Amino acid sequence: MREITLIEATREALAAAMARDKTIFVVGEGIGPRGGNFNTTTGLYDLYGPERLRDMPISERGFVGMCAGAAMTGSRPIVDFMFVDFILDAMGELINQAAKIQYMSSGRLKMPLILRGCIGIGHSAATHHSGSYFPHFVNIPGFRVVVPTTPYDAKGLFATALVSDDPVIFLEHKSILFHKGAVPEEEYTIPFGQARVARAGQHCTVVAVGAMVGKTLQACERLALAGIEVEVIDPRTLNPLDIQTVLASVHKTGRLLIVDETFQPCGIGAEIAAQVVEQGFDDLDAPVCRLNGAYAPTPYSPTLEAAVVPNVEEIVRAVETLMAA
Amino acid sequence: MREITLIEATREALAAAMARDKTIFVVGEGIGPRGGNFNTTTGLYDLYGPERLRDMPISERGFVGMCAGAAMTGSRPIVDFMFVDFILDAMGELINQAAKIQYMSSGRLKMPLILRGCIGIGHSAATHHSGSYFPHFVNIPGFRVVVPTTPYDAKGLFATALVSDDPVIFLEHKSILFHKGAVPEEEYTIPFGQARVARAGQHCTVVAVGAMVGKTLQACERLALAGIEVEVIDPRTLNPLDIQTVLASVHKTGRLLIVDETFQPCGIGAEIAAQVVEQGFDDLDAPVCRLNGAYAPTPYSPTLEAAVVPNVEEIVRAVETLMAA
Amino acid sequence: MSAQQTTDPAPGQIDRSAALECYRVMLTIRRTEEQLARSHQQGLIHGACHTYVGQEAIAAGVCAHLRPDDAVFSTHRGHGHALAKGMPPHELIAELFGRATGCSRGRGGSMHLFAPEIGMMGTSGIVGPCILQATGAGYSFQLLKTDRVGVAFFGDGAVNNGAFHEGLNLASICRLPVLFVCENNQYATEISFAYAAGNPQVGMRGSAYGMPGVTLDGNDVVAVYQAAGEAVARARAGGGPTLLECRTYRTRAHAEGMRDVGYRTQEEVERWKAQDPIARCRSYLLQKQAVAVDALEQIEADVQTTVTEAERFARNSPWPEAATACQHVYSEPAQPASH
Amino acid sequence: MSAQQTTDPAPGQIDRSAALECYRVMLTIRRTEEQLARSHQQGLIHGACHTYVGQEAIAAGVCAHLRPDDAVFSTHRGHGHALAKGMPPHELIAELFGRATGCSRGRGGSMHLFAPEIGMMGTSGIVGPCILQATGAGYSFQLLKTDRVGVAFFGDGAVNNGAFHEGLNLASICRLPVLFVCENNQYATEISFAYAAGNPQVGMRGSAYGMPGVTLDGNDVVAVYQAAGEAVARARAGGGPTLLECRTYRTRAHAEGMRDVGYRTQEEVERWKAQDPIARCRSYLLQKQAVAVDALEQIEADVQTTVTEAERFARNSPWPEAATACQHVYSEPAQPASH
Ligand SMILES: Cc1ncc(C[n+]2csc(CCOP(=O)(O)OP(=O)(O)O)c2C)c(N)n1
Ligand SMILES: Cc1ncc(C[n+]2csc(CCOP(=O)(O)OP(=O)(O)O)c2C)c(N)n1
Ligand SMILES: [Mg+2]
Ligand SMILES: [Mg+2]
Repeated sequence: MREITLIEATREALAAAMARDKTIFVVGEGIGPRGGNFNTTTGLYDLYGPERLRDMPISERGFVGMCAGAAMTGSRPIVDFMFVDFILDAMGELINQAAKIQYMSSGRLKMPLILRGCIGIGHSAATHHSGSYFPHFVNIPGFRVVVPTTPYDAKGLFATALVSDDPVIFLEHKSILFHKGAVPEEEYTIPFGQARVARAGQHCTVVAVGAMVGKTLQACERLALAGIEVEVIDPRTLNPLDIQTVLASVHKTGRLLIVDETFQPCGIGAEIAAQVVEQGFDDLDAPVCRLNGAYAPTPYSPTLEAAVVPNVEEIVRAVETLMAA
Repeated sequence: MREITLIEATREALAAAMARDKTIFVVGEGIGPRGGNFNTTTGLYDLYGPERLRDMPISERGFVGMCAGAAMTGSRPIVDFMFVDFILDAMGELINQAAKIQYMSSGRLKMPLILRGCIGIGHSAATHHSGSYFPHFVNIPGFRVVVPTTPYDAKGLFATALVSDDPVIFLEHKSILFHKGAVPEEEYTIPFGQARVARAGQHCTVVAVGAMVGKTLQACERLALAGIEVEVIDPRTLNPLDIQTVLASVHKTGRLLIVDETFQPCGIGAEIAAQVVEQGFDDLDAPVCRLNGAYAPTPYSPTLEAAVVPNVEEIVRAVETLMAA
Repeated sequence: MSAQQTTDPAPGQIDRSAALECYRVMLTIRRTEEQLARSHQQGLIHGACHTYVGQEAIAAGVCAHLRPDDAVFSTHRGHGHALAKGMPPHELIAELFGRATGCSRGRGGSMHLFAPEIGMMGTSGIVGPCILQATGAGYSFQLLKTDRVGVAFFGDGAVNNGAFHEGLNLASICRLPVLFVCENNQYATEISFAYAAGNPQVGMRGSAYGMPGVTLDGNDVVAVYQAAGEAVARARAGGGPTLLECRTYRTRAHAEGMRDVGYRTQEEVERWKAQDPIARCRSYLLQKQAVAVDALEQIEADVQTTVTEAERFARNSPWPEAATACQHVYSEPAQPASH
Repeated sequence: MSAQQTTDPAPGQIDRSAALECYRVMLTIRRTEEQLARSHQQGLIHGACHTYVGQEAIAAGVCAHLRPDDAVFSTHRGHGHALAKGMPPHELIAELFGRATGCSRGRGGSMHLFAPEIGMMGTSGIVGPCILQATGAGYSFQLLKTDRVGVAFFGDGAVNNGAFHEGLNLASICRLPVLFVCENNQYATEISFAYAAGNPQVGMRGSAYGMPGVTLDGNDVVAVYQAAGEAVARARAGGGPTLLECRTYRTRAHAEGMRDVGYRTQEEVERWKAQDPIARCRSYLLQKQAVAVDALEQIEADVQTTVTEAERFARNSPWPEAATACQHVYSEPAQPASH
């Protein structure tokens, strides 16, 4: 099968949906003629023009609130934040409005709104362009939260987002945007709430999020040499969270590590740990462990930046420690 | 000792600090002549006038950002949100600015900023006036997060906030604002990061947050009749989180339940569960359990509102279930 | 009871039937609010209750030009907008009583009124969002090639908020069919707009966004009707958004049961009570439209009956089932993983 | 190198020594930026690099009136402000090189410049906050009864943001000593301000907040110097804030290494290059201030030496220790629980 990048895969899903559904439009800064800072909309402006690819002033709160209103009244807006860090100015519109309106209207209004942006640490992007923030959205009822890690998943999950009537936070890690993978040309969807077993193994389960999936798979190669076979689970969506797949794996392995670049306290690792302890306590042969990025703003200098992100070496060590526990 | 309400206790700490430290000022909507929607500043305007008790337009982002700038330049601002729900419009100023500036300046700038507001479900306040949001602040490095539950603690913890050089999120649950308790007239501080054992017991540990402390203590009365002696821990501050006190208790009881009114996923209960599993796994005789408010926006009608908050009955049942596990 | 016009809603002078309909709408709002105030004292309203008393001309005059498929977004003080958009009083009262028959099924109360069937797209307990959401409705309506319009009602307090700035600018640069109706009642709770705004002239702010801005007497339903008619017609015709500043006054406390002293004088309140929009409309009908007194008295009696029955309906309505408290958080439940 | 004046910074015409100092500052900015552009091509700059080329007159003309205890807050395009406020070029270059000797100890890079010792209170990678923080500095300075001022430098892109609206209004109603300096270079990345703003006149927006607003030629350091001098004097004297719109142009790409075609014409770029603020200042000095050519050449040589040495310093500076990556998240570590 042909191979394309993750960002091309997402764009393919977008292009197909826009061709079919005239109610879809995209807003953002530079998503018109420029085609998106991360090439999220390349070529689409020429096809669909300014009404459906609308460049925006630097008014994140404004255009998120606007798109919430549009989603309630018959269209399917996509907000392309470029860097997801810029979403913070719109938290009121998201948490108090977009997430609540279906509920408050008893389901009489829908909220088919996609919020997309690039996440993650890397390339000395520094502290205002390295955030992820998904725990905040997972905490709040009303959102779907998607973190694809392969081109195949990105296309299928974005296609699902494009027909969902719920607000979907779609987060692509900057460091994997240009990773290539096999992707069918035809359209397909991947349901939310189904984790992917990225690697099978029987000694230990690692749930990895976003860019940590790739690093964990690298760590697994080294661990395999030492005879440790790790099962790697990529949750793909954090809400809904497919805890059954994790529990099934822990039932087999008895050991669980969660690897997540983002901050530890009240993070997704805490939630996974808590659920596994609640529902799979008897399967656990050792404490559930978490490996997170450092609890500090993301610094710029390469030496400092490297120090705040979990690396392959640390993942190897965390698994070894867990196996010894 | 004389008894005063929780809100009076906090105000006493504020009044004492303002008398001593001329760099303290308060902003908010109605905190001037009106004395605050929740009487947080009653009487202070007459003493200190409009420069130090400055009524604000409905510009939450604006005045939070303004206060961040003021905190960097020699004053000690307090933002009084009335309902903490209104903080969401200021998340960018808080997460990307106030929380990061000490770090980014390598400690050359300080950020002595207090963000205070009332939290919690009750009195049919409905979904825009019932939020808590503390997991979001606990997740982000740079904040201190305080949730007092007694007048004594409120005064001492607020006094600590008033001399802290870090941004402090100070959250008072609406349903306990007018609860009375013994409070010394003199000034005192309670350090951040020290939990309070609200009740001693040997069969089971319950960590309760905010208004859930009182409900849990009521549940304990009933459980005691059945011979179940619960140890209740009030963390008082969620960052820093005093996990040692929890671990020590679990070491004794072997069982842990976390009761929290706010949403479960990626909440404080998840974090406490994960830490206890990581550090106290061998002490656990049963799965760590969580009892949270329903994962839904807060509805208005009394019948619905009651359905989304943990009540005494549910706490009793959760402990019984945990004891049977 | 509905504000929708059967006659041509084109801009221009109000005609007799439109004026009579405005009178009926205003009176319905007033009587409903008075009922709610009594109900609040009786403890039948569990949460907040922000009445619209004194501001009725604005909702009535604007909504007179709207169709059910036009979208209204409003604020904490939204009872009047809901009623003017066509909500029957019993659905509003039942909502404040927290009953299953309320417009929001008891989920919302005073600050969260939803009736999308009639284009009442929601009110918000947070100041600001309605401005942006109305802009978004305008975006949909433009994209979908309809002549529908979005309308935001908001107070002077919202004018100092970033949502006002960003929303008006977005509507302007996209030339969206939106009305921004600022009800400048001169106070945000107890903070006067003159204190809170560096420049308390709202109408002239339109020019900062390149859109027409109009300041008018918000207690004169004839003036509101005319200005809104022009703005709606312009919006429907693709002429873009308009900012309307309606100067008005709330004569009751910010919310029922709240202290109402210290921040304004009794004299000021009385001065504005003398400008009561309903009394002024009544005089106008009698004097300028030659309506007979008994026609008005008939309306007054009808409205009173409606409101009295609405209160009884609400009081006798069932509570929402606790079991429904978690429904509709998502449009569809998550698909279970297939294992 | 510093922009601080020893002569009286009172409003009025620029004098010769002030103009010479402005020239030195502008040239320092230009040469430093040119060096950074080369360094970026060489791979010595790891993250973004937004140059200030073409806009130098604004930082120089404004900061000429500032003391080290005045507080400047700026944006992603902040190199010029840092240098004009008195940061030695080697601290800036080292910061972009990610070295421990950088002004932010390598934590920030191009968009996060901190040097509170000289009143450079920080630049931000997020558009908007600097406006609010400068307002807050003004609040402190008023509360502490000083005559210090806060200054925000920001682009046209920030004008459409809620921070602009809320910040200017707050500064106005509190009458704070603040300068809001909008550098209208007509584009936000590739989006033109004419497209993004319903009304692209920034200076006239001052009136929406009840504050003086001035539009001026941002490539004319003499004009900037004079307008800023008046605004600073007014702020120090308790006269409140001022909005300055400085019309200018960035002649390089939005950021180094970025594509720079498709959204503006080469012709437009050339037209603005002909208005180069440094060349204009040089002519002014020669013609209106009768400065001798060799005096200017001496400055030019000095500046070049400084920048060359600064680059060498930066290149030879140590990297920050990984072990320091988590320091200073809090002012004090949490007190351990006593058990
Ligand atoms: C963002 C936000 N901040 C604060 C509040 C609290 N609040 C509720 S109503 C109100 C005053 C609103 O004034 P205005 O917009 O003029 O409307 P009015 O009540 O006068 O109709 C305030 C401050 C809120 N609801 N939302
Ligand atoms: C809130 C926010 N949204 C988006 C961005 C991405 N961004 C960085 S610079 C820029 C353009 C800024 O334009 P302007 O304010 O005019 O400054 P200039 O680059 O022209 O100096 C944008 C959109 C950002 N940094 N912050
Ligand atoms: Mg008002
Ligand atoms: Mg610009």
